[in-house]
Amino acid sequence: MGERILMKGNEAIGEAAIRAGCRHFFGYPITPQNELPEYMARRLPEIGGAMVQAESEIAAINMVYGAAGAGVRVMTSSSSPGISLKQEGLSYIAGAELPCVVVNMVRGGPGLGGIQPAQGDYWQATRGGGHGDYRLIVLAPATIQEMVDTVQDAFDLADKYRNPVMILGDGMLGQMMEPVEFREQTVSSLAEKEWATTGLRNHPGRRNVINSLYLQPDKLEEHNQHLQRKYAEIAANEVRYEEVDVEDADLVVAAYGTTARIVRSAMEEARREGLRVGLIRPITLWPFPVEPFARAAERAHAFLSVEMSAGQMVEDVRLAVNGKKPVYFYGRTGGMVPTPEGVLAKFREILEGKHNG
Amino acid sequence: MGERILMKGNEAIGEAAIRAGCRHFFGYPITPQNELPEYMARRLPEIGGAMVQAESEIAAINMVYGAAGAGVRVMTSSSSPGISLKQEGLSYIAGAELPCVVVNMVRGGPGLGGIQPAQGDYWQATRGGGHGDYRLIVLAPATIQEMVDTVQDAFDLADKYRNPVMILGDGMLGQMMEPVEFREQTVSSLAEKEWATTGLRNHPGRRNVINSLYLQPDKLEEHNQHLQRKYAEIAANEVRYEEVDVEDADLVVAAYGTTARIVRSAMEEARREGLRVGLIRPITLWPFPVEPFARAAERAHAFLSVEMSAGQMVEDVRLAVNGKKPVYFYGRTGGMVPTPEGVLAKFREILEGKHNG
Amino acid sequence: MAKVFERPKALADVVTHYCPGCTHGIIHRLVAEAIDELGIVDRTVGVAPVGCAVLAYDYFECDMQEAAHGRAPAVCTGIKRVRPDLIVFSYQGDGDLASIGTAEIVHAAARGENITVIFVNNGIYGMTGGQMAPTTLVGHKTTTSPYGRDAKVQGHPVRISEMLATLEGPAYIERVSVHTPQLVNRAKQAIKRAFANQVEGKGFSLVEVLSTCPTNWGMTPVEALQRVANEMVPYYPLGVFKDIDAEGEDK
Amino acid sequence: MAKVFERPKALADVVTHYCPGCTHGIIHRLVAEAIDELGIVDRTVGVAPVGCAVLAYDYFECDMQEAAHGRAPAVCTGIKRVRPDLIVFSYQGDGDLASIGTAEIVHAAARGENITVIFVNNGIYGMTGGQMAPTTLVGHKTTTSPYGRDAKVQGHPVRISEMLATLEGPAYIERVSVHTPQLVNRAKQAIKRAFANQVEGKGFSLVEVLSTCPTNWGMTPVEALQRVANEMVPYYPLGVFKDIDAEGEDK
Amino acid sequence: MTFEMILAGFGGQGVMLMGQLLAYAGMTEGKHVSWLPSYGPEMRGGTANCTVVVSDRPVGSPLITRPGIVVAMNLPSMDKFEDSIKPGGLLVYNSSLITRSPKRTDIEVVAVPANEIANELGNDRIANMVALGALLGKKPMVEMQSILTALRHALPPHRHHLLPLNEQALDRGRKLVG
Amino acid sequence: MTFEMILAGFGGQGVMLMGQLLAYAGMTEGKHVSWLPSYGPEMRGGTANCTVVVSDRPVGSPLITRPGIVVAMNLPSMDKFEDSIKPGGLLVYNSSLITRSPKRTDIEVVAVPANEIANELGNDRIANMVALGALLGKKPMVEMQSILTALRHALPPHRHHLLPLNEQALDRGRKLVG
Amino acid sequence: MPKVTFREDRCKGCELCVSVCPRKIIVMSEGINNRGFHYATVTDQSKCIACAFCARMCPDVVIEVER
Amino acid sequence: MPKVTFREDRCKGCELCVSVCPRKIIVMSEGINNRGFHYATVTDQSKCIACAFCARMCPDVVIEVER
Ligand SMILES: Cc1ncc(C[n+]2csc(CCOP(=O)(O)OP(=O)(O)O)c2C)c(N)n1
Ligand SMILES: Cc1ncc(C[n+]2csc(CCOP(=O)(O)OP(=O)(O)O)c2C)c(N)n1
Ligand code: SF4
Ligand code: SF4
Ligand code: SF4
Ligand code: SF4
Ligand code: SF4
Ligand code: SF4
Ligand SMILES: [Mg+2]
Ligand SMILES: [Mg+2]
Repeated sequence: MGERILMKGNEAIGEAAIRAGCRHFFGYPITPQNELPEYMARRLPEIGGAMVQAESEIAAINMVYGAAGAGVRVMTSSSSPGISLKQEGLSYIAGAELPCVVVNMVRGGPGLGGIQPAQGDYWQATRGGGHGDYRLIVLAPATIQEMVDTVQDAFDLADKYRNPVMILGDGMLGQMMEPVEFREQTVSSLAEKEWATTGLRNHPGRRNVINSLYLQPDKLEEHNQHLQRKYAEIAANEVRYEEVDVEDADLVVAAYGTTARIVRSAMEEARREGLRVGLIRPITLWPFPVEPFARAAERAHAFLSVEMSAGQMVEDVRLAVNGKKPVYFYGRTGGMVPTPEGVLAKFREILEGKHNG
Repeated sequence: MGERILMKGNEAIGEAAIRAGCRHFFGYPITPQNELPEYMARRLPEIGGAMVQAESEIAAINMVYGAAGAGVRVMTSSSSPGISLKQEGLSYIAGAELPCVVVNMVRGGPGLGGIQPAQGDYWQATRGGGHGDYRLIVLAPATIQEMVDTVQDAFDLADKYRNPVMILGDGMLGQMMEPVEFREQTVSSLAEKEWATTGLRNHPGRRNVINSLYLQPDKLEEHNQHLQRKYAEIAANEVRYEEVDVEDADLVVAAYGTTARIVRSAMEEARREGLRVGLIRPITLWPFPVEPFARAAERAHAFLSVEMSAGQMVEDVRLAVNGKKPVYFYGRTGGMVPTPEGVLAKFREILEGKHNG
Repeated sequence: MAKVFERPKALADVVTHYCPGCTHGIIHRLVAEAIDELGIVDRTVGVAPVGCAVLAYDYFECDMQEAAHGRAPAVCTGIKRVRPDLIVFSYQGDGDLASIGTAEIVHAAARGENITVIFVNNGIYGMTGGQMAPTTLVGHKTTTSPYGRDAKVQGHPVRISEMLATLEGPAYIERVSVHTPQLVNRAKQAIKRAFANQVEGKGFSLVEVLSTCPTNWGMTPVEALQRVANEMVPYYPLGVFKDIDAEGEDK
Repeated sequence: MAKVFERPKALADVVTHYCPGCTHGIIHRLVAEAIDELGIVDRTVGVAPVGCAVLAYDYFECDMQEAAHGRAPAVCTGIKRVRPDLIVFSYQGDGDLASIGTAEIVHAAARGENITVIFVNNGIYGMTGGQMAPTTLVGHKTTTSPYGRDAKVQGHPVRISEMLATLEGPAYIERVSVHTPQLVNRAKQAIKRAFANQVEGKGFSLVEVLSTCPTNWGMTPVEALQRVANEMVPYYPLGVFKDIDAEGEDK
Repeated sequence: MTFEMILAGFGGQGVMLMGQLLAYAGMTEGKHVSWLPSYGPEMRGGTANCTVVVSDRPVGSPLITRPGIVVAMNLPSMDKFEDSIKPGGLLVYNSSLITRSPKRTDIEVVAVPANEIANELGNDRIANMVALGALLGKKPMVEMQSILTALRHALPPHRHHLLPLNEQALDRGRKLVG
Repeated sequence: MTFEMILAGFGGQGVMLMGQLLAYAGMTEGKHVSWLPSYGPEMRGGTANCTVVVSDRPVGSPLITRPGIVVAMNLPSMDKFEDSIKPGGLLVYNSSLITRSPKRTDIEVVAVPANEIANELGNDRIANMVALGALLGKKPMVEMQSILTALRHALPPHRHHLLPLNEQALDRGRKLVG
Repeated sequence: MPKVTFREDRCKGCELCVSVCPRKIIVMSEGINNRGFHYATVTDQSKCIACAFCARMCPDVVIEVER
Repeated sequence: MPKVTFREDRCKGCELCVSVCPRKIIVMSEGINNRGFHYATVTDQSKCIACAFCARMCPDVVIEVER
């Protein structure tokens, strides 16, 4: 068991990535994630790696493409506007099936917006803000400890499925400090990436090509079918979520990341007031934990999605609940963070509405 | 009544834009939409306007930002990878509430993909591939005549709501020729854009600023609330769709754009076989025509979304049907276009499944 | 009594958010003076960058647009092409113009867009807290070059004025500094010229202004001026790099 | 009998998709010859652009990556930084490198990435059907400059070699052409040198090759070669624009 | 009546124009028409084809996978599209360049020595008009006069002196099957 | 027990460090802790604050809008946060810089002349330690020893000679309320 | 007679004016202004030559110069 | 004796080789190859000087030269 260290979220990601075997980071400054590239700039040269400050987010994601194609564990990070710029690159990376980890410390939008925490990039992350049918695996930790564990998971998932993985945080998770423990890593010596462009001398007799172009539409369709099969496999095997007090809940809340913590604070108070509120906290936003919601829809009376956005995840909750029970929404935007009090008031409104109705 | 002209879809858009008062076009080459900028390059100089070939799609969308901010009707177009690059810019344009029209002639993805027709950018268009909570109005015409009419509508909607409007076509719509008629335009002399940066001498005493930055989160939230109210208004007033044979249909199909035409061919055959199939064709993809689906869910037995993608619009159909009836999916990807035969087979499978079940 | 020096009218009478001693403030004032002297405030549109000058739209008394990071030259192009009667300028930092916005500035220059660009080179990303810029001097410690910029790893700083001067497009490119009152005067002339060129339809004009970032350089404002003189000017020589009028004379 | 000329081994023995007489084919062959002669095929990774050379990944007998439009220098950087033992090159057209990819090429050069760039300048967007490129000559009619490129409206063509040569980063920049057998030989030497530099760790090397697009220029292949000689070379002079070895000698 | 057809040949044989003439002619007669090209990246050579629908009802799918009519101007085109023709449909093929006979027995087949006739008329490049004439002879979906109007519209004025030649070619084609 | 507090003052008064020391000390005692800074663009001056939770249960929301404790090192901070304190909560304020008295009557209030005491000790910059001492005197949520450990961890070695001074300041603060 | 006027509430105390005054007559105040900065003032107005160096260097347009 | 060999099925008929042969011994065939192009051939092998100009200019590596 490792020692507990008090660390900023952004720096904790960096340290966790290094421990997961990542030696290369390509980034571009943007608030509120700067501590991550800065941490990498300090640490990576010490251990024979490199942090390259790219000329832009676009260059950064394409450097990641090259590096991932060459077979190493590689990371980039940014915040909302910078992530928008990476959409073409992400579509390419998904199309060429390259493993990498991308961090988005979401801030208020749209446009230049602001720099306070938000979750307005949910759709972009889960539906693919880029073009074509592709998926990112999206992980949304709620504490810094979980973020650290998530980083290891992210690299493993990326390699296992040859797919980009996004860690969706928010400004608060990046900036806050909490104790973390870096658990003993069982980094099974990374599986050989036989497909990587490491030069013919490393794989004689087989030319490796990293590519997403298929001029023949039937070939491109085949490739898409292959991708869809892979996504189905991920959806079947890699759903992660946490359930709290769902068994007896009248109202089941959906919330992820820091918002889920605020909901938990509100839930404690609610339970004290006798309101039976439970929480399903998706940890993978894609694949979305459909099944626990479907299950809960059998007995709970209502659902509520709490978000730092204007109503995005609520659609996934609706799709999962599939009309069985009403699904409500409560959200704050623009860097305003829901308060436990505000969330609690919404609980009361829904549950009292129910009692009256 | 104008004369009927045989025109390529891409060129028809250009002509329609000019007739709608657009004198400025900023673009970057990409197949399969090149005929549009090329048309503009020929025509605009003749009428005192300009087509500027930008250095990239990113520059193009930011030129559009500047031009729209200066108060003129302005257009850009691209195809999938190029549209991905415009995501940051679109988020800015939506955030700063600038009117403009963006054309996406979708091709097969992800990544470099291919250049044949596809609809894999539905989510990107309707959910916002950029960051933050914003919406594009998304129009999906099915014929070249409708595309021409749509262009006028698009500029009017953009100006009315100060919001970017996307015309979502596909390679086929762009490349094919059909007869079109340019209807007499009632271009009510464009309403003055009082907010535009036209120089103080045009609006003495009031400094105009085009901006999407709000460093105070409460101000940014207010701005978001304003945007959400606007989006609600658009959703209430601007839904456009077409219904075909829905009244007596056992199976209601959802399809847009060229796919809807293929579905109609299949429907004719189906009706001949005695299969009662109807079609709801969304013309606005956002706002999505929720209500006709909800209405149809009362009596139809099943729904089917037919797409040139791996299953994107089907989620909107599910949300609209809200669990009342099963919703099926049939899609082709990568530039493969559904055939009437393939679609018909799917009709049979569902309806026979129903008869058996 | 005659005013020898007073606040220009085109500069809003508000407190800026800039750090004490940051020369962004001087450069703002010079832009405003140029606008005043040319009498163009009522037909000028400025474009603010993403960088410490992001709030420039609050500081100039003309119409303004706020551009995405690095895209100000494209935004200016959009405005100028549709309303050629307007005087359009961008005000951009070195992260904005010389890094993410490289393609946009090169091509606005190459197209010879009739706009004015004020390029504030402080060799660092000020707004985001002191990361390395493409213009950061070799050896300089920043938060992303914590061991000092190493030319072998991070390359050499980019000289934008020299680079753009190789293009046929630009009408006028000059590098100035504001670390002494005399140089402030010279900078003022250059900025005014860059606007006057646009009024006269001469085409693309860019003035690169060496500037300080006392906060992220970790220096007092006065020390920062000295650093400009001692370290920046030797690598970034002041002077005119392109001038179509002068070329005309030569020929 | 001795072979005076034979197909290089690093060039895949397949029919290319290039139009008849397109000099992309010659340039491919020269790259393959350089790789053969340096004996590096088993540790070389090429990066293909988006442009007519998009299928280059089918034509070179080494590992390849296909980059997004304009981003090949960034992709090369990613590969080279994580596997410095590999020899990494990009092969890019003028739309790819000089337009959308301007920022990427400028900064790969500025950082002095130890990579090799083959820049094929045919003054047009070939792949997409003949639109104007930043390198299109003034007066040239293309589908997006249907009245001929007008310098006042579309600006002057960009000279990439000259522009990049102003940076400290690059080790070697030369412009060559392939419109005569003699020049093909010279081009071959330049390309080989650009690879050899990388093997020796000298840093960023770029060879700009003037090339034809008979299809979109609307000419026979032979006429197209003549156009290179008569119209392109005068605007794009051949020669070495940067050479750190020569500089070393000077000093 | 609805005519759904695919016209195919080498790039340069003028199959795209053939299709556009049919669509334009149909339009001038008040019919519903669509023309859909195959498009690819700029690689030269190879085959090109277009899909044309001429109908008295609005055109549903502009993409046809089971055409009623195929015109094949070269062998690869016939190889590619012969099988797709609906039973009872029509195949017009350029017997000047296609030496093998069609395999299908459930369709109508017309062999047109298009290049030979064109050469006879003194211009190899009007083989497409010969084939078009033959097609219209078999399936008079539009008036010959409308095709001529379409041609006049399609050719730039300085090429209008070629109109009589084209008319001759159309005529020879039609007579072949008439 | 759960302590939820906001520490606020001018940038430069060391409120961020105060918060980190509390969090670190809590952590070394095996408690659950979180520290959340307010962050803004790089504009100098103005106020800074951080939110700290020290608890024997996992920390729910790291963002606290109704704190049990507020430490206000300057007037703008007291203006901003006084009203948010939970009834029955605690306000520690720097009476050296804040001349007005708190308005709230339903909370406990501790006035600490932090700068004066710091000046007495010969270093204006340890006013934060005086205030921290006072806070811990009122609410001994962590051991003083843990704070000292935290300080030793936070200060770079070449500043360790300042540790005794800091300890004195903490002590003076605690005594003030003890 | 030359006159320099400092708008003291706008001063950020950067001392750039101090550093360039040829007559060395600008000093920083003991007290702070309402924005928390020690502000610049002139000690001996009569020595001022109205060169406006101070005003030209002031990033916050604190200084007005008359003669 | 010099020998040039044309891989005729690979020729795209661009005539670049024809244009550079100093001995003017390369001509285009009447017939077409299986890709539809008139291909290049040598009329009088014996005049060849193995300069390889043709091979160097051929974009499709059709030509091999021996001596
Ligand atoms: C797309 C995008 N990337 C990154 C950022 C973050 N960002 C804000 S300002 C800035 C750079 C500021 O540096 P510079 O342009 O040199 O201006 P200065 O602050 O030094 O005046 C960056 C990277 C952003 N807002 N948007
Ligand atoms: C992001 C993006 N924008 C545009 C395109 C379309 N596109 C394909 S190739 C090309 C340019 C080709 O020109 P050039 O680089 O000069 O190469 P050439 O074909 O002339 O060799 C363009 C714009 C694309 N695929 N992706
Ligand atoms: S951070 Fe630097 S550039 Fe920005 S205002 Fe402060 S001193 Fe000026
Ligand atoms: S289009 Fe032009 S550049 Fe492309 S292969 Fe053909 S001739 Fe070459
Ligand atoms: S005007 Fe000149 S002399 Fe007078 S105070 Fe200012 S700098 Fe000093
Ligand atoms: S230069 Fe201006 S802001 Fe700075 S100290 Fe002098 S008066 Fe104050
Ligand atoms: S080797 Fe020289 S002489 Fe011989 S055929 Fe080729 S070009 Fe002619
Ligand atoms: S150069 Fe090559 S491809 Fe061209 S004609 Fe000669 S042999 Fe054929
Ligand atoms: Mg800067
Ligand atoms: Mg080109």
